[in-house]
Amino acid sequence: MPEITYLEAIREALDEEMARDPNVFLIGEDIGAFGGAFKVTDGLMAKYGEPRVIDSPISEIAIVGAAAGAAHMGMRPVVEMQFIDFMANAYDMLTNYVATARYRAFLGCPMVVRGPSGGYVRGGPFHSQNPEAGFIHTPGLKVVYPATAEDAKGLMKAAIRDDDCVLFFEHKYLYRRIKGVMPAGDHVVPIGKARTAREGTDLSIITYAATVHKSLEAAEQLHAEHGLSVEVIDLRTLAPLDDQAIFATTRKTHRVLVVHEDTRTGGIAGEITARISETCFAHLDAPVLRVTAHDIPLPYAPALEDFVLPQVQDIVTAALRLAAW
Amino acid sequence: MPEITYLEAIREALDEEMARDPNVFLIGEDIGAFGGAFKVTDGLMAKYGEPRVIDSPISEIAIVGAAAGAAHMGMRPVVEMQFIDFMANAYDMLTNYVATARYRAFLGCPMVVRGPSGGYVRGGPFHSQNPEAGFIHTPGLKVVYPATAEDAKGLMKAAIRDDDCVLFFEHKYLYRRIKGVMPAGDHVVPIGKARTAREGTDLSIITYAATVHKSLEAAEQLHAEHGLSVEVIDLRTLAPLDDQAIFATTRKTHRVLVVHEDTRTGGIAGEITARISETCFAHLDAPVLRVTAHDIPLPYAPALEDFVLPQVQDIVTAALRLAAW
Amino acid sequence: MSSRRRRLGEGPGASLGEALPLERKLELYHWMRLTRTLEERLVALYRQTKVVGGLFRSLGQEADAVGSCYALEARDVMSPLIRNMGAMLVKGATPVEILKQYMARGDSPTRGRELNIHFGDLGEAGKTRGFLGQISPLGDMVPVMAGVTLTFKMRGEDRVGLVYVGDGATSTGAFHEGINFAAVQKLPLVVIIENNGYAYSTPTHKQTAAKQFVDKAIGYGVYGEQVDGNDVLAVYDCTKRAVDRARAGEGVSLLEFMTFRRKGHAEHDNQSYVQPGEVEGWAADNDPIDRFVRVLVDREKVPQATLDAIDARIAQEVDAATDVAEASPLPQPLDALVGVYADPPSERPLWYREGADVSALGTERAEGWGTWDASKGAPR
Amino acid sequence: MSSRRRRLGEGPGASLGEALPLERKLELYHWMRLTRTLEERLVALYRQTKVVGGLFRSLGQEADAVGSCYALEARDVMSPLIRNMGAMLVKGATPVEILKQYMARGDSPTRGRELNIHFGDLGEAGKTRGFLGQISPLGDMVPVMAGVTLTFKMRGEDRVGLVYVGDGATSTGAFHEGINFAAVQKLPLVVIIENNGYAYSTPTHKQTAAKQFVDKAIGYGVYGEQVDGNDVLAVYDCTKRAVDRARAGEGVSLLEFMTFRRKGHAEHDNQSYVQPGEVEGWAADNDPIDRFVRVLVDREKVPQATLDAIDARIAQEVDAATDVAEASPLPQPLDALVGVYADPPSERPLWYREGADVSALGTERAEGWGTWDASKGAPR
Ligand SMILES: Cc1ncc(C[n+]2csc(CCOP(=O)(O)OP(=O)(O)O)c2C)c(N)n1
Ligand SMILES: Cc1ncc(C[n+]2csc(CCOP(=O)(O)OP(=O)(O)O)c2C)c(N)n1
Ligand SMILES: [Mg+2]
Ligand SMILES: [Mg+2]
Repeated sequence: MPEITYLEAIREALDEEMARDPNVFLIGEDIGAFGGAFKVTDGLMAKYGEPRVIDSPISEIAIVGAAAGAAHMGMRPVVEMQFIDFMANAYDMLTNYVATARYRAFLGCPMVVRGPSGGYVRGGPFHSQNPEAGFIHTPGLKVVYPATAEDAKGLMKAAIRDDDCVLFFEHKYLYRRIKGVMPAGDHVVPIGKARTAREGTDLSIITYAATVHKSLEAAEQLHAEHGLSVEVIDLRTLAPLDDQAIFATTRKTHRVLVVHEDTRTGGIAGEITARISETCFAHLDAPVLRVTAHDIPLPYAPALEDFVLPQVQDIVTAALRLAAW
Repeated sequence: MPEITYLEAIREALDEEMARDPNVFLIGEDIGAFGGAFKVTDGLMAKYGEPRVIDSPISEIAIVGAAAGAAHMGMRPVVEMQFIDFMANAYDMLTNYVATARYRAFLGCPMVVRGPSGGYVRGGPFHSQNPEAGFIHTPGLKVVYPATAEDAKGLMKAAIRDDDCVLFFEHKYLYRRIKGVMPAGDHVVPIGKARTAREGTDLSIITYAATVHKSLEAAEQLHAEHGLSVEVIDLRTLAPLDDQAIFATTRKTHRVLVVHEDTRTGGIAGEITARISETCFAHLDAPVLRVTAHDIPLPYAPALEDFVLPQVQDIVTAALRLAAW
Repeated sequence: MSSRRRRLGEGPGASLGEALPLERKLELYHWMRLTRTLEERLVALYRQTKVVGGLFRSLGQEADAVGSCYALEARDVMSPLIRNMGAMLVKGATPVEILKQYMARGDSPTRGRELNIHFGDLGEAGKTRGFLGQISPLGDMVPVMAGVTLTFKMRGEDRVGLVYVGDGATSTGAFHEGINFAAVQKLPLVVIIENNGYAYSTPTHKQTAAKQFVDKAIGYGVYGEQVDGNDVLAVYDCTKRAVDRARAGEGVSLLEFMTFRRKGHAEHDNQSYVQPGEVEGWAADNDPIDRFVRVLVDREKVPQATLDAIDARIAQEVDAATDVAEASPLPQPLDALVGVYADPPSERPLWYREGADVSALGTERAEGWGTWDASKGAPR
Repeated sequence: MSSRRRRLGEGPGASLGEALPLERKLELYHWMRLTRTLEERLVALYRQTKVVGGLFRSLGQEADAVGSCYALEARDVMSPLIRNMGAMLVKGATPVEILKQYMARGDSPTRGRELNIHFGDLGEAGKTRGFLGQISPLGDMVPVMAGVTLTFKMRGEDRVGLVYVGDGATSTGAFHEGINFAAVQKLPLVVIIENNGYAYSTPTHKQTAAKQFVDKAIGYGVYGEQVDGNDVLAVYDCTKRAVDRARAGEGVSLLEFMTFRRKGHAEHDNQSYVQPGEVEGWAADNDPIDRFVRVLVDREKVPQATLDAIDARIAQEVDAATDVAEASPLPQPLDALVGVYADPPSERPLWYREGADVSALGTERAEGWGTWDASKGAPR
């Protein structure tokens, strides 16, 4: 099996699921002949034809709403947001209509809303967002955010098969930078299960998406330069959170650093900290600390973006403080 | 000075600010001759005339966007959401346009977005929401949520005078149930400052809005029945959080319960817990615990709503556990 | 020409409504009367505080809801708004369901989760009645119905969708995005604008600067018609034409029904903003039931006794339904925890909920709970 | 009649564009040429990787941006889109500002915070140049400009607003809600739809089922015109009429400019989706500058040397601006922390940022930083 990129892994998942289930279809802006702004859906219209790959008007409310209606009828729509930032335009439809459909109306909404997310690419304030916190707060939605090519494929397949709406955040910095060899066969990664990206005993870093790679780099550096054994947990799924994995690593190392690229206040790190505090208080030898972006709309000049977003050195600094607690 | 209701206090603030500053104007659905769905703006069109009280089409994107444009030009718009739930429809405009305007374009957005919020009123899933967590996560927005009539007035006046956009959540359960005597003169309550609603030494409850009153009831019961001295902090402002008040009460009682009506996962309690953990870890004798709504779209049947939302007895139960830690 | 429109009264050729056989006209009468009688019962229950939450009337608009929905086949799907109880009844919603909903009962269609007539029964043709429960944010059902009808088109199913919006809801972004998407995709969807003069307190001239809502049709490149919404046969006629177009693959239609909201937005609203005499005028001259009774009695020579018999049957039906609804159980608190997701099927009660019977929950779910199963239809 | 529309070419009476004195026509030429030359320089800088982020061209659309904005007075306010650099230049944005923006310099108009031409200068007439920086989510500027012009109306200021949207952006809820609100309020706002055939890769027939975008005017109850967007004088004529209407209190106009996007959505896009020959056809027969040169030389008898001199002056200006921009400083990281709020004026660096010079921050803010001060205008 050859290595493929994170982006290709997503395309492979879409392709396999479209081949497997005729109810799966794609809808979004410029996803057809053009293959999408990042080419994730490249070739799929040619392969599956126009009715199964729909180029929509610039109407995020409509495409999310239409996907919901189709999902009620047993279809399995996969919606592309050209940039995940524009999910904000469909916030009402996602949080009020889609998220509540099963509960208030016993109507399933088996659909995926996916799109390029995250920064480190000089995209500026509207092409770099990490809006996951606004959605893990909404009961009825599931949220995944893979860090590896293998998970990108396996989680996409799981998301398409899930009976509820899954928001699938794809990190655009990883699209072509991260590669992996896909496991043979029908490779499905279960939603709701974290992954131990690196084993360790001195302290734990809980993270997801692009900062998994920054954390692994930091862990390596902490090991090489300071002899610290750092465990790195890649959450993969943000809703529902894998409490067992979070508590297990806490009980193992007694020191937890939560790292995310999202802004600090109201980011997911707060929720994770609260859960750890509630459940593992007696196991903590130090406070749960957070490395996050500054609370700022993301500026696009390289020097500014680099300053606002978490970097490897930040993680190292924070981990050293935590280790020394 | 006679007692007036929480709702009247808001109206009084609007009235005084409109009288004080000709740049203040109101915009929203049915707020003019009709006085708004809850009659908050009753009489203001008659007093200030049509140009200063604008009945808009059902267009949350437009009214928030128009308010932003007017605010850039030096006006001070106050937008009513007929129910705060419909703020979701303007999520893009609020988080992408309004919140970033000063930072990316050096354009002020001195505007207030206000509306009836919260549950306990059998409003069902779309007339009971507490969407504050989705916004404290957005740098550039301020968020207030008063619990008393005095604060409702004083914070509204501060919000209108603030040079940035303030989301002003009004608890509809408190509208006519809570009364207060307004301090004489130009009564302005500063944004960003919490209030000690009850002094205590054994444990702290940090809360805001309707659950302030539930917490005070619980505190009274805990005192009467269990001899516990409970401090109740009413945050009043949710962004920016009053770290000093949060840390001070933590250092005083060493036991903190955070109570909010909002759903649990991703609610503000997580953020507060993280801040306490980071800053006051050594002062904690017990984990920070949370009493919140269940993670469920709010059902409307009384028995269901009562089950999903936090009640006095829940707070008592949680406080007793915390006290016994 | 993809866009046409017609003014009040200028019907193109023979009316499909006039051409209905008498027994079908009597069905139209039945549904309108049932709508009104049931709403009157709801008012009584509301005054007895047996209704939980607000009560929304369609008094004077019965023809618009009933006549339009009557143009659908059983396999078609309709998405109502708050004033389309009549359409829901035509589509098979029962008075018992509606009464239980309004009283927030545990065995109501939404088990006490959603308000008043916010419920549906959607899925396969033949197995479900084909109506979709609305949510409160206005306009949202237009994109959702675009998705429902997109499915019909993709699967080659011979089914049509119909969605209602108020004059006020046309101002929402969701309405715009939804109808535009449906138009581009040439979906079998009929969009009906019920122009009842007001959105809550807001008159239509504060809602749009257009001279008429049907003028929006050309901007979306869809077929448009405007019709007297208080003439049930004209409403049927106009809608049937649009439904036939949709079924024939000719795409979206935008219909404007001219009517009037004779009660407040909800029961608590005293309509202080309405011009004096306006309500009374519509009540006296333009009540859709009165008008249709005149058609039936004067033109169709239906004996008054026939109508009286229908009325009596309806009164009895509503009485019986009220008894059933009043006797139905309240929701059980723990049911609140079931069915946010298909998996997990239920939430656990929060730890401080002393007395919550956790053992009753586990991961098993009661039959039909939580997840919609296309093969079974929605739980009744 | 509140709504009218006109087809390509059928101008109503004498053209306000044709009637412009020659020196003003030469100004139009100047702005179009400057737009093209500056964009060509940006392409060169992009290829040298000196541009940060994407590069968006308006090749072949210069007449539409320049001719329309030229119809505004200095006190009016314009809100551009990505292909309206020409309009920004007319409104007083300088090549230096634009170059610094594209190169994300520390003293660029947004100090490296926002992309390419996303910047503005808004405020009091006379003190600011009157253009408002866009944000990426399409359609959003329509409601915002409704608010700007609402202020003009409330204050009785004799100012007009102009906002551009692409054919694609008309599908957004924000466009719909914004223009509808402005129409109801009869605001002095001109809304221009630049129909350049594509939204990214999506052709207009997948964007709308309407035969033409100007057909939307009647649905909003506003004045509408369609015009040849590559004829700078016709564009001026049409816009001027709409601006005059707005100034006279006659409310909103919706204009459709027919043009063509000759380059990809951005420089990276190879336009694989465009029909073969389409781009070449527009370039050969319908280049707005070529067309206008013919008008100037053939009809107005302008010597070619006059135009050459303008071109030379522009080339020099762009060279000089490039030198200034290239020499300008990069942003300082700590500046990222300033001005999210008026109060507090700056954020503190996160604790793990070793080396961050906290002392440089405090609560003091540098002059003109963070807060917009109407009396000073935006920082340049
Ligand atoms: C997006 C949104 N904004 C505001 C409301 C509050 N609201 C509920 S009904 C209503 C008026 C609706 O008027 P219209 O669409 O004309 O329907 P009608 O009540 O006349 O049948 C309003 C403003 C809402 N439900 N959704
Ligand atoms: C709400 C929203 N959705 C998607 C996008 C991504 N996007 C940026 S430009 C563009 C195409 C715009 O087309 P059009 O409006 O015709 O303008 P043009 O580029 O042709 O000038 C798209 C889809 C966006 N910016 N905003
Ligand atoms: Mg109405
Ligand atoms: Mg375009």
